[in-house]
Amino acid sequence: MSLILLAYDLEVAETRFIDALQLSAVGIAVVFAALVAMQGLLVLLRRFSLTPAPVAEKTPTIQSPATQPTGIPPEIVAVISAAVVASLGTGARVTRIRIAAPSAGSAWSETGRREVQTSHHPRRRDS
Amino acid sequence: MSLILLAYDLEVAETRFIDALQLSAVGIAVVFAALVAMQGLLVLLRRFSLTPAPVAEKTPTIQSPATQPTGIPPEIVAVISAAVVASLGTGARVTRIRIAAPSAGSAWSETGRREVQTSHHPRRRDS
Amino acid sequence: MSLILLAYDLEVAETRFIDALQLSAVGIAVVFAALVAMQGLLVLLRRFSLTPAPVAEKTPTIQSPATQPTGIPPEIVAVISAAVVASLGTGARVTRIRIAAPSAGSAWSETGRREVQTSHHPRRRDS
Amino acid sequence: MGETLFRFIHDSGFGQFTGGSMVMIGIGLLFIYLAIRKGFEPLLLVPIGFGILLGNIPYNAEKLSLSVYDGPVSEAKLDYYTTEAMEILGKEYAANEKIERPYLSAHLDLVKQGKAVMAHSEESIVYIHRDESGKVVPPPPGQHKLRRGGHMVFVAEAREDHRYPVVIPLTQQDAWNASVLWILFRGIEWGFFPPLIFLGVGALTDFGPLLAKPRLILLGAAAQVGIFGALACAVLLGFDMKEAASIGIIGGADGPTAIFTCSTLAPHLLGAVALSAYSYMAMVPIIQPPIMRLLTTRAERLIRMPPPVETPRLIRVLFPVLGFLLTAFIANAALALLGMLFLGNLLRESLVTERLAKTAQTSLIDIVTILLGLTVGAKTQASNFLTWQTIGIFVLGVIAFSMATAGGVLFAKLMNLVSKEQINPLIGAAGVSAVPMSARVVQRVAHEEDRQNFLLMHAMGPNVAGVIGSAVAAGVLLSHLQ
Amino acid sequence: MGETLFRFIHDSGFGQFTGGSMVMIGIGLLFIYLAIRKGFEPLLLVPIGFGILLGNIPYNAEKLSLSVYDGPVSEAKLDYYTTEAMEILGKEYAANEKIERPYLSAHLDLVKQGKAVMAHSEESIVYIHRDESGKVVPPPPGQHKLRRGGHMVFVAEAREDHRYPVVIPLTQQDAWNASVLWILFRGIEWGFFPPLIFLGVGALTDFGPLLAKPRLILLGAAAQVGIFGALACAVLLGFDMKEAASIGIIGGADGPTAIFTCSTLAPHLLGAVALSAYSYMAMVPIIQPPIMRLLTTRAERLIRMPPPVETPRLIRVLFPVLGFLLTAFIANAALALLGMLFLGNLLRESLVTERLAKTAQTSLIDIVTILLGLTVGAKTQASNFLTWQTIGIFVLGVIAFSMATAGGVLFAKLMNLVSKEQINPLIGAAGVSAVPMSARVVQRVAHEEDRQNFLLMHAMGPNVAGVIGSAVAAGVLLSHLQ
Amino acid sequence: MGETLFRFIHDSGFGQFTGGSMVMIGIGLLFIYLAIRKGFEPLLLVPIGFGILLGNIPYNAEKLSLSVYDGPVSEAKLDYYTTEAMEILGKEYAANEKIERPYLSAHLDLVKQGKAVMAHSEESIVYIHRDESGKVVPPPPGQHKLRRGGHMVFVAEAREDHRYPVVIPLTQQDAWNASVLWILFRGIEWGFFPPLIFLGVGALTDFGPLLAKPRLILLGAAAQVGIFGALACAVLLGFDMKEAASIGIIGGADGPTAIFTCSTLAPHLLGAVALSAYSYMAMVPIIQPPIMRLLTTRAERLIRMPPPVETPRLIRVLFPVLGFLLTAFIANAALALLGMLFLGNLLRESLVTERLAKTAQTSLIDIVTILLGLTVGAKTQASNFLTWQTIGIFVLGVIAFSMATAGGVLFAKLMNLVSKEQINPLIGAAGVSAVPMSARVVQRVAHEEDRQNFLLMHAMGPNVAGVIGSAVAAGVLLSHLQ
Ligand code: NA
Ligand code: NA
Ligand code: NA
Repeated sequence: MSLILLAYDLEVAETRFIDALQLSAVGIAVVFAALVAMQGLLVLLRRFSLTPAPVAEKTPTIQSPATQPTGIPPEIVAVISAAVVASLGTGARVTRIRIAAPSAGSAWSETGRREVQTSHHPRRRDS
Repeated sequence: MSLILLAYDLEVAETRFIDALQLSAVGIAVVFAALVAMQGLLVLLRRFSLTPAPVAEKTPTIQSPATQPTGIPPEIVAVISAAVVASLGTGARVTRIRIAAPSAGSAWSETGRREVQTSHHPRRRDS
Repeated sequence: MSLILLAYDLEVAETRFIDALQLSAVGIAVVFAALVAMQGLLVLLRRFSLTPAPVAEKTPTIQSPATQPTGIPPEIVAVISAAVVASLGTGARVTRIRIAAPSAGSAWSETGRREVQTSHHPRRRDS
Repeated sequence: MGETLFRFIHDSGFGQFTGGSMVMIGIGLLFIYLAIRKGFEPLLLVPIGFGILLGNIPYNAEKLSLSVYDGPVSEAKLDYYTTEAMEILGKEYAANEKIERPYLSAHLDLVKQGKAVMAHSEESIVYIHRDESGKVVPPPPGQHKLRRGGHMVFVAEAREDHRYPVVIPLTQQDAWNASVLWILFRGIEWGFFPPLIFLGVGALTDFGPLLAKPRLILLGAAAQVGIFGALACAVLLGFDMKEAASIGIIGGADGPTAIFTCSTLAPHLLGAVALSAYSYMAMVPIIQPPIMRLLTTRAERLIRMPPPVETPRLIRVLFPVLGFLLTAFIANAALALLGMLFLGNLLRESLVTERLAKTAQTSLIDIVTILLGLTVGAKTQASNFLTWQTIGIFVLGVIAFSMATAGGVLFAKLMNLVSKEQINPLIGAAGVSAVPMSARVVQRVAHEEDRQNFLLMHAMGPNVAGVIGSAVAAGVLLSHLQ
Repeated sequence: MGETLFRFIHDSGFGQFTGGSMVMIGIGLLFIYLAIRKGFEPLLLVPIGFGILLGNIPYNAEKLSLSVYDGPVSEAKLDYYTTEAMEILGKEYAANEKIERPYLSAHLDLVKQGKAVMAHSEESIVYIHRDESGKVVPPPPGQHKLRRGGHMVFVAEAREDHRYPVVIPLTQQDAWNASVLWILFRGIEWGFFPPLIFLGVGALTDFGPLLAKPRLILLGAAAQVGIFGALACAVLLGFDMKEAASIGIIGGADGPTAIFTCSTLAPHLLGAVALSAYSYMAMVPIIQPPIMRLLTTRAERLIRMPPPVETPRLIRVLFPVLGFLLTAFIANAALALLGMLFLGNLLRESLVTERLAKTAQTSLIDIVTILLGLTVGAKTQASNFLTWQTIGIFVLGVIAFSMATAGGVLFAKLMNLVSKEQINPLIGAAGVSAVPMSARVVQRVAHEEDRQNFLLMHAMGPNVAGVIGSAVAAGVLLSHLQ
Repeated sequence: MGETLFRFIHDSGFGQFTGGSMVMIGIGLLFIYLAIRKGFEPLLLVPIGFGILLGNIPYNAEKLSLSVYDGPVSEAKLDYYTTEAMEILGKEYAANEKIERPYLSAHLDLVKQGKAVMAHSEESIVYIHRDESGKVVPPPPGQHKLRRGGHMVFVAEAREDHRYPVVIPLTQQDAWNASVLWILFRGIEWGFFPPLIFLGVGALTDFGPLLAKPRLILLGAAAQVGIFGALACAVLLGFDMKEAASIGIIGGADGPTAIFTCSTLAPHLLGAVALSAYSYMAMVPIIQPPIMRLLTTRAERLIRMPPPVETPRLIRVLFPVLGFLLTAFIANAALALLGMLFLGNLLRESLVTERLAKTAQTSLIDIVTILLGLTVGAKTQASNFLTWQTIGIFVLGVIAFSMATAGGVLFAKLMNLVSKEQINPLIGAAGVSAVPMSARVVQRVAHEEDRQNFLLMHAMGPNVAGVIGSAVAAGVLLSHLQ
């Protein structure tokens, strides 16, 4: 790589490096400013919206599938539920649909747990 | 608004207004001409196609879901029907799929009736 | 059509025709060269991949629907299966999903057989 | 480093901030609020509202190309420029006088000599003085005017109302200078987004109710009086003919038609016209009922209508083909709109092209809707939105909707006078289009008085006829004024 | 008002009506009928048929820009013009002589002086005399010449009706003048629609049958003799080499390949070539069986073929990659087609990019199909479609299909002579591509004689090989003639 | 016929073959292998790898326009050219000196007189001597100079093999000459593909974890030190500022941001930067864990974190709106990226525009991903990829990722020093973005030491904050250097 370097006047390189450091300092400062401001914004928003989240959102059920922006159209969700109920006779699988909305606190570790389960099979099906 | 008007020579404005009225008259005439012609076309078409609509279309059933251009792929329709039959044990819900083709005469007031039912809940789910 | 021909100098036409024959000869030669080379490539590939295809591919089952690039999302496949099982109580229809992957040898004639069945109804549903 | 930081802050939104952008951002937030919380046409007003935010983030236009106005300069566009007035090389040009070729050549020479700057939009030509060394020098007093709002500069004289010209900075002159928003806005400026949306609309529309009751088509024609009435009012308020036509088309109550017409005839009003059209379409349940009740008796509102006869499949397939030929022959300037609308419907009704119809109804219309909404919103900027004109447009918009509603209802009453078969005059109000909102309004008003009267499907006929009617009206305007 | 109305009617489709547009509209209706009622390739013939309607609605080209031919004028395009013959500034140019730069400069000068008008398509240059006052005056007699076939024109004056060759009005000269259809047609003129369709085709195609029986690939090569045979016939009929190649490619029985090739080599024939290709692809069940029965014995038609061995996943993934390299090295002029076809197949077979393959198979291919069909259809206009050339193209098209079928069948018989393992020669007919129609024809013909003989999947191998074969042939033609 | 065949073979990939294209094809195959077999970001590396194949099929550039570099010549683009050095008409220009207008005019005159040829890409201007008869003649020796790195060239003669710098044949000079790949590459050169992908990313991203733990946003800021550290290192290695910024942005670990920035600041490095970024994003599980373990104690890695509180819907809807205003005011040069990201998220979270969000998440992002990957891949060619620069870029890329990881982890430890509420410093590593790969790495490393510690969702907060952080950093770079 030094060959490339030699092609340049060292003085030019020095000036350019100082410029780069300045730009870096400004850049880091601005990125932090933006994200600190965003943090502040969110803290403020949380403070002003003390109302607890509606219950319906904490435990989304099959009756209100449209509130889950999962990309699955509501008809399909209804069909899944109906089919599952019909074939298994239990509501056990219905829980799995609830998991898709990772907002409930307990869902966090559950999601992590699921990740662990899948991560033991790193090989893909093309193997 | 009169301030805007003042910026214009009144004589220019008058000529322009007469132009506007002429254009409006022509425009309304043309729109009526086009839609009256379309009405005539449809009356003619109806007269020449005295054949009644095929029965299959009057009472679309689950057996011919492909004739309903509802955007729901036929497999899904079949699955919906199967699931509904399996879970409820009755054909009651199957009627609901037929409603999606608003061509039968009785469907017209039925559609209106449904509209009324939903219109009592003007608030959206984001409330 | 001879009228068109007359509009041209016959000498020009002759030269052009010889050019066309040359181009045709080169073209056919190149097309054959390309496809013969492709055939050779495939023969070589087959020789070097003596490993038989994995069993999972020969008899794709509902448990691994993702291996079928049929464009049907796996959830739907699962739902179809569940609904079918629930409504009919037998696994007979499940075979139909397997057919969608036309790689097994027996599937070839089966596909042909299906084609025959459908070809007896050349009229479309708009009739 | 201090200088770098200072320069960065100066160029940032905070350094370039103006009151105008603050107000515009407020308007954007308002539209997003109305769309999400009040359910006002959210599929369009969310992208449009967000587009207003996007188009009004302040930035240093001398340095960056970000807005929907930042496109490349092209000699070819000069022909379309109009000027308020100018003096160049000793020759005077009057307001809105078409610049003639001899002048253009002279002008281009100046540009090539580096003595003049071309602006980058349909709206302006700008003239700059440079001294012998090529530096830009202040022009003789009174000859130049700088515009508020940060990114638009620099004219031998701007138009009186300070709206256009938008000027490319010197450093970017003659260069490829297109922002992402400018690129995406091509879909509107070149006019193909509205027809593509109409393709999806056609594939989504069931013309069945219209085919079942051909007589009701006329209500879709009658409601277009709103377009022409508002046009005449706009001329009275001082708008020129092209502007007035663009404002009148709001009365068509059809977004793509309004955008298609306005972007051709008066692109500088596009933001205000589009916002006005979509706002009033969402407010149809507020605007229409009082007018409907005022113009009808209770007896009329109680009229029930019999269910229609079946429409055979053949007519459903023939209608988009023959209907297209008929309307396109009459109003050929609306060819793109009418063609796409009826093609979409043919794809739907032919039953042999279902996969094409499905894609037109979903991915295609959705993609175009997002991009159209976003760029229309971004076209509104303080300099061209916070004006008396915008207020006038919103006033005229509500006039247009009201006249359209009245026109439909009154024509329905007229039809009852001359015909035995009575129709409920309320369904005339559905002729404004605003599909399916105004048909629902009809249903609701009738239902309030008679719980067993269901007019929704009867109203759908005039409703979809109104879409065709306003496209035809747009064709008349485009043909006459282009 | 009378004048306004009169002007409107004069400009409308009724005022601008000609016999040619009536015939073209009839042709459009015929294609829509065949597509919907007879099921002839409806996914393409419905948009194409509707496009023919769209492109033939009469309008006043002096005033509006509506057709696929109404684009901006660009000096850059002059280089591509060919002329029948002309005299300008005292210099004579012979038929089809490339216009040289010195002439172009002179011509441009005339344009800049407002004395000449450039037309707006690949098809025409138009020269107009103007007197001192700027009015258009009739040129001296005999100074203009029109070429047969309507597609290449050099005239000293515009046609009386100002329609074809469509002349850009002076006021729009040098200006941005693009219609919506012109914009959408860029996808064909710039050549990216056919490759995007091939991306979807690749994602939809299962090359399994081809991989299982590599030997049958050769049938996909043999059937391409139809392309070159028709090319030679076309030259005999007086078409020039580029035109002949564009006609020959109809024998490839593959729509996107034909459009890609023709839009590069002979864009003026695009409508006729595309219509001919898609029509005959739909008519394969009528064209092929007699030829297949004529060239085979009953014994040959009864040959059964054993089911093939499995194809491992590895080969399915390697094939699109190595197959692309091989064919692209040989026929690099078809790079875009081959690249997209094999990329689409790799997305499908790799199993790790399923969501991309699914989108390519659905939304993407559907959107492009609608736009391609519509604009190809709109490219057909009376002046360039109702010609002897079009008749010749349709005659040559059926010759091409017949020769392709015969080539495939005879080559299969040849393979049986030199090889022990017998193949049913009927499957040679599937080599023409027309996927999957011709494979089905093979199945049906074989099944008529032996109810237990199922050849469909065996025929799919040559069938998809034929797609690759005709893309390679297109590469040869493009490389040689461009 | 022998001659025709010989010419065809000469023009084919075999006749035009060079060692460089062979190596590039090998690299393309390697990326396809890694993507399919090893699962390295297959959705992007399959199209990119295939694009490398597509861009390196050898062809005769004198005759055909196939590569992503084969576009039309436009005078407007000359302004952007830089040159190594040149002498023209007796005037000397130094390396990287901006070509001034007077020279340009002179140059254009030469072009118009047919004495000079402009090349067709950002990479080269080519000057050719012609003798009186118009034949190209060898220039006097020593008059041409090539710049290091292959990407900016000014030569007095074309290269011997006529390949790079690719020279437009005289016959195509001044003409429309766009290849399909050139057309599709407009999405990157004009900068709208990355924002469209961000629209889909926004619609796919659940900002919930970030909203639940606002404090962790800072980790997404800290990890951006990788960008600026690598920038400084790049300058030390001799890259100029724009190049260094484009290389630094690799440390943002976000593909669309890297492509958006690099295509504006240093388009000649685009292939190497994009490949480096996606490769290292896929290799995050290899790069990050050693650094994470080195910088943390076992006690720190065992820290568990409590589940967060609920986020009300209101905040989910307000966040994309207010977050956009905030970041766009600060970093307005990244307006297009930030706007599309937050609009996509608003479409998702508003719940009233679900169909738009769904299309943005599926068809739209898929279509753009295929085209972006393919054309970025095709941009890599031997002449600009097989260079010392590329090696430097890959070395700097791994430095950037390492510094970003270290920055995040160390900042998390710093936060533990100043705050009571302890966080597991491993989640700092997720701040690099590479969504969701690096969050998964955090989960895995923590889980190895404590089977009951599930950090995935906690790591998602910094992870998505890192996307915003690198877009802001891109805004700073674009604003400063453009
Ligand atoms: Na309307
Ligand atoms: Na073929
Ligand atoms: Na990042």
